[in-house]
Amino acid sequence: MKGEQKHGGTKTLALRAAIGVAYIALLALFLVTGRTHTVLIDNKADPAGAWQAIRGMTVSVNGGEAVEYMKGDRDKVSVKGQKMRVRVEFFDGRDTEEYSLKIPFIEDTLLLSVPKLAEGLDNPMEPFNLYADNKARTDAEEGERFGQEP
Amino acid sequence: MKKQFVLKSFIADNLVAVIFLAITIASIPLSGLSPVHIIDDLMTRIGRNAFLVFSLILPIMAGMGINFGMVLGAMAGQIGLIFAMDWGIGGMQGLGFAALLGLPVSILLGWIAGSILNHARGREMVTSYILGFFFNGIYQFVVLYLFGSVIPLHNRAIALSRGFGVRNTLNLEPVRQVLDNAWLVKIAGVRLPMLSYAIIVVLCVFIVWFKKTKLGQDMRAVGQNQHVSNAAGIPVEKTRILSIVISTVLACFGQIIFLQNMGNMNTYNAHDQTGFFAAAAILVGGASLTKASIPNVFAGVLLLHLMYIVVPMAGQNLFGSANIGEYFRQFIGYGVIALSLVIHAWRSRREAEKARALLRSEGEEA
Amino acid sequence: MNTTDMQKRIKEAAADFGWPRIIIALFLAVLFILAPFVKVSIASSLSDIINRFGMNALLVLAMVPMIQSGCGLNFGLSLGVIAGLLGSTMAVQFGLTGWAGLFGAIALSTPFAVVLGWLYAKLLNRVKGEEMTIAMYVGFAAVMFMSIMWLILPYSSKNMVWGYEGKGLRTTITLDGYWNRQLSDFLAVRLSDNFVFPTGLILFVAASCAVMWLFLRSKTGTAMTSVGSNPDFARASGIDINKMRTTSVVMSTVFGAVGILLYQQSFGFIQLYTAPLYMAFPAVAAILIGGASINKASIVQVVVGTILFQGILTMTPSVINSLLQTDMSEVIRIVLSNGMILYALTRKSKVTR
Amino acid sequence: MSNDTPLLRLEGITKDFSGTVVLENVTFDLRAGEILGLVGENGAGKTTLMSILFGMPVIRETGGYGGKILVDGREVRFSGPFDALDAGIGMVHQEFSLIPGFSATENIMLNREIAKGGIIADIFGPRLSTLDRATMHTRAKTAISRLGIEIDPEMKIAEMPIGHKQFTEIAREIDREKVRILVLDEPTAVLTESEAEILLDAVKRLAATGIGVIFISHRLHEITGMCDRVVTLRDGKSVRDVPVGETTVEEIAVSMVGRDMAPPEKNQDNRVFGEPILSVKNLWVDMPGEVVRNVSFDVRQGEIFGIGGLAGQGKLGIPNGIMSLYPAGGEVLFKGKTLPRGNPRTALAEGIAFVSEDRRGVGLLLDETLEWNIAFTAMQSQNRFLKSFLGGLVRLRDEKAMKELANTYIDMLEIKCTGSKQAAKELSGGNQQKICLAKAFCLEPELLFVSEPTRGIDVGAKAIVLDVLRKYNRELGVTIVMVSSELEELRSVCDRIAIVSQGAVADVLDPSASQAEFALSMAGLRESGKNRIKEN
Repeated sequence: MKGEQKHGGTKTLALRAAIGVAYIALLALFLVTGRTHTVLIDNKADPAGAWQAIRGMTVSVNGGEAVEYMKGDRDKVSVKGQKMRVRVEFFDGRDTEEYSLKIPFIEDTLLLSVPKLAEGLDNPMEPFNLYADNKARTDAEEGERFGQEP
Repeated sequence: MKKQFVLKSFIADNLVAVIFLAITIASIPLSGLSPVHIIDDLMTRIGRNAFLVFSLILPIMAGMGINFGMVLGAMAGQIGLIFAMDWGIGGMQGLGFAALLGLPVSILLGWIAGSILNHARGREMVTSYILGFFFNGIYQFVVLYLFGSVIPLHNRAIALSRGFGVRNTLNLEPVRQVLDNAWLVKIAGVRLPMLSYAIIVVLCVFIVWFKKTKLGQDMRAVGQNQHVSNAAGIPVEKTRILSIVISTVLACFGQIIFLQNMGNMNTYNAHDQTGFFAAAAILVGGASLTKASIPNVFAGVLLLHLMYIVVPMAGQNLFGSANIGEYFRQFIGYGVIALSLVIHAWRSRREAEKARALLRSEGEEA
Repeated sequence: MNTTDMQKRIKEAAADFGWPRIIIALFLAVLFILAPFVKVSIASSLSDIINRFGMNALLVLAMVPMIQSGCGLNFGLSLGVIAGLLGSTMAVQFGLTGWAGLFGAIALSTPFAVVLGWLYAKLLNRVKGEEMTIAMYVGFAAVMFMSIMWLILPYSSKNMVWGYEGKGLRTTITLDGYWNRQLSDFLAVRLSDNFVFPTGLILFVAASCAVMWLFLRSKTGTAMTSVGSNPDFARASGIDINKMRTTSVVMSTVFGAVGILLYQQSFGFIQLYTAPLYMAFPAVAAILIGGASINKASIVQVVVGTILFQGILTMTPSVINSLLQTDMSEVIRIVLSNGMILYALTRKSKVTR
Repeated sequence: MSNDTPLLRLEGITKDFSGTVVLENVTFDLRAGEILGLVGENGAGKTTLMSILFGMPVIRETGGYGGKILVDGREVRFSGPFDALDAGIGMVHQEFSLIPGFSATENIMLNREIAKGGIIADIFGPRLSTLDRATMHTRAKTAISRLGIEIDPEMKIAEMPIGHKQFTEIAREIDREKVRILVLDEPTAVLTESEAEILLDAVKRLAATGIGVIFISHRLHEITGMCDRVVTLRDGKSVRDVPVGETTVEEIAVSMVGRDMAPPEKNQDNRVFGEPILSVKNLWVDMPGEVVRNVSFDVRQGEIFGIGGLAGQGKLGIPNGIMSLYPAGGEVLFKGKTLPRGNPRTALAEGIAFVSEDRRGVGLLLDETLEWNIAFTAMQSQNRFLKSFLGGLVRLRDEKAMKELANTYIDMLEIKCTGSKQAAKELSGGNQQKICLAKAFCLEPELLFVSEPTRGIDVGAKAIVLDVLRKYNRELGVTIVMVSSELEELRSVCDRIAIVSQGAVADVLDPSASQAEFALSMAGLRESGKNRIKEN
């Protein structure tokens, strides 16, 4: 896009530099604000008995629609940005709780155990490695023919 | 002298559009689709596709014919989207990120394509077509082998199970229909993606403004006569390269808008049909290899999409097999391009002969 | 002869032979050297290359007439292929088998090829300049049109038509029982356990090359070559330029038709619908690898080009895959063939003005 | 320019192209406001002189030039056309350098468009500044009005009459701020009489405003009518520089041509010629740059008939038209029968051969061997040098016969080459010309057209080629029609010479006629009896 300019005046160089900086800044801004994570809202009891599942509750993330979770339920929510506000309304009469959590930028998918959150145990939300357990599914999908006659 | 409207010459001039219109109108009743459905489908398709077709205007203006090499821009856009999906960037930011990343790649590819085309003067179009294939090979090499091995790939969801190379189909869930739903207006059952239209209007303003600039003027001059422009001091080579660069960049943005509407990306084939489709559209719209305007693009996209919606269904109802309609659609697409190229070449030869005859008759009575 | 003269001679030969061809030949040689290390049997590779050479040689030979007459690279070869498909499907429809099948197919497709070639030539003569792009799109449009025809034309023979509907042809039609490998197995010589030399096929190819070589030396052939290198010269010597271009296009289409028949009989299937869409590009790439330019091509270049191109196509999947454990052959094929065409298109036309 | 230093001074300009001297010690001045007429035969060096003045790259590439160019008394050395433009020298060529699809304004301001700056232009460079069409329109209007004519600045060039195109181009040159010297290269060649008059008045008005004008033309009456001084170039030397008042049209014509050498000795064997073998009536030929309007002449059997005349007057069109290489009309009788036209093949079959003036473009297959080049036409039109098999179904080239043929002609015409297999492009100009001659000879024609046989070959080869032609005519009695711009050669070889001017035969002269007679008929002024060309 750079046509040759007769006058290499400082004004042009300054504007060019500004454009360059703006380009990088915009990229970073999009990266940070647009980063979406998949969070698994989990209501299972700990097999080792450290915490029990909650009999019934509704959970709304970042002011989103309140979804009902019964014992043992798990659902997926995608969250844009690194901060997350979770509002939990318990059916068993406890008053509604409001938590705010930070999502580490690097992680794609995380598991939020609401029972651990409710009981205030430490690190209720941990990275969840989607691909460790079900490798089979990804292989099947990859089997399709790829590449083609030009 | 007022240009009086001679029906015969009007038909002769846009023979292609007239034939095309006849076939399409004939198959509307046959297709059995309700008008609302047709118009709705048409509106979304225009919002999705018009941007891509615009990228052909500048190379035509600069005298390089149809730039089948716009496929390179589409590939740049796809690489931008791959990175966006790798970091899972959703919403408008995702589109912005992909576009910004695709920009430098498409500028580089456009520059390379432009300089190669300058070496193949007189046969730019077939060279740009082969360029598309050549870079398709390189694109496959980069995306199938370098991603994940040399270029760090963070998100395992889009990588192949062997660890490197990107999956066949890429789910664009985070950016799906973002532009369309941002400002959707519904009139009588017809969804109008206003934001996409707004972007297209901005592009039209850019093209109108660009034609008024010195570079735009130089491009028009080079397009008509390289020798005279060169004698006047216009940097012909650079101007032609810039027209290809801008066309490739627009193709990159156009492909991102297209894929955002589709919702998923066929990583290795999505870019194949862009060149063919855009060429067919702009030619059906009445553009020629030396003259293309904004109305040509709109008319072309409208007509071609109307055909793409209606004809397969008509084929289905008429011949009882869907793929007749499908083949017929491809046949019309290729046929339109072939016909317009032939008419253009035939007409430019006839004009050359007419000019010489004029000279002779002038020589006669002098 | 002192050394400088020798160097000049070598440099001249290299320039004439063309650097890209040397690189490709070296690449092929390296593949052959590597083969044993990666447990790829040289014999089967050679047999594969010879077979593929026989299959594609005629399609590449079809390029020569049009290049010589200055019509450029024949991206519309698919028209010839369509004529061949029409001939072969009709031969199967009439139930011709064995030699009668093969030569019946050739006889049936030649008239189609001549008519299609003639129409194609009429179009090209009216449109000097940008011939290649127009040829390409006319070819594509014709292939699509035929795809509709395959569904409509009244074919009835049972092993060709879709089972449940009874109308419209299958995408691939087997030639078993008709003239499958009719030429390839004719007088085939088994040199080693997995190296069978398809003598019949190679003889047919040699015969066609001879026919083309003779034609190029004939009166019309000479006239056609002159039209390619300097049309004004030809016109001044009383040659009808358009007639020569038409002959070259018709010949190219006929050779294309017979070429696809050869391809089918050794491949074993007739491929219909969109199969011929991209048939022209490998043939164009092969003759360019052979060293041809946009307006000069010879029989030797056809043979050398086809062997080099098919050699690379056969060796890369086996050798490279086992070397790098990935199937890079698709990428190499695309980059190589299109790279060659680009190289030829961007070189100044060799004919001095 | 009050004092006496001239606006422009060319001092001792010399130039040679790899050995052949093209310009030798050319010296003349140009004062501000003066119109200087520059005349000379084609090939006298006018175009080379103007390329030197205009700093064209071809001059630097072929070894630069000797002598000095002074503008306002200071020496200048231009490295390219843009330096010349900056020094105020504008040039208008004969063929238009205009963009057809652009309006007059856009053409006049081509690449000097006035543009408004802007934030975007600051960032991405001046080429993205938007054009200020209003000011451009007014600028164009003033430039056009300086010529004193009415052209709508917004009219597209393609829709303009030819005259207006010429004015637009001149307007472009004078619109440059610093223009002080304007060179017009045959501006009236394509104009009608009335348009030419308007142009000349406009140029006079321009000169009056102080611009120095160099006016190149073949129409001597224009030169005398409008210029202040006339400089004649002949064989690269400025032989005459005289105010118009002190000379006449005839004197100018003689100075252009006159190498006052003695007329050739009357060839003794007073040759006797048979019936007219070829008679041409009202021939017109549409060949670019060589328009033939109405030519009639007869050629007698066994004669060497010359056709001369200045370039662009149509002499080259005659053979090309008769051989129907270009669309032509009118009547051509060969041996009494009308010659059908449409395809060169018919003329070749009748026994007429043609050696084209465009040796490299039409005459030769540069990449093929000498054997091919010589035997080709005979093979194609007379089916010779072919071995036929299967009863003529297959006819293959008889390489051996072609080799013998090539060798016989190589010896006969002493063609310097490494053998009959050498490619034509590797031969020198003279030898290439001999190959073309051989190609025509082996057709054994009854009538041979030869166009510009000695153009672009060294002097030694010229004599040999002319000798071969003369011998061919004397020994085999073949009638030859020789078209050439070299008057001396025509006079030394031909029995009669027709002079063609403005597409018609001005006169048929005997070789011994005086220089002045030749010069005047060339300039199309001579009151010759038979077909007086009306002043169209």
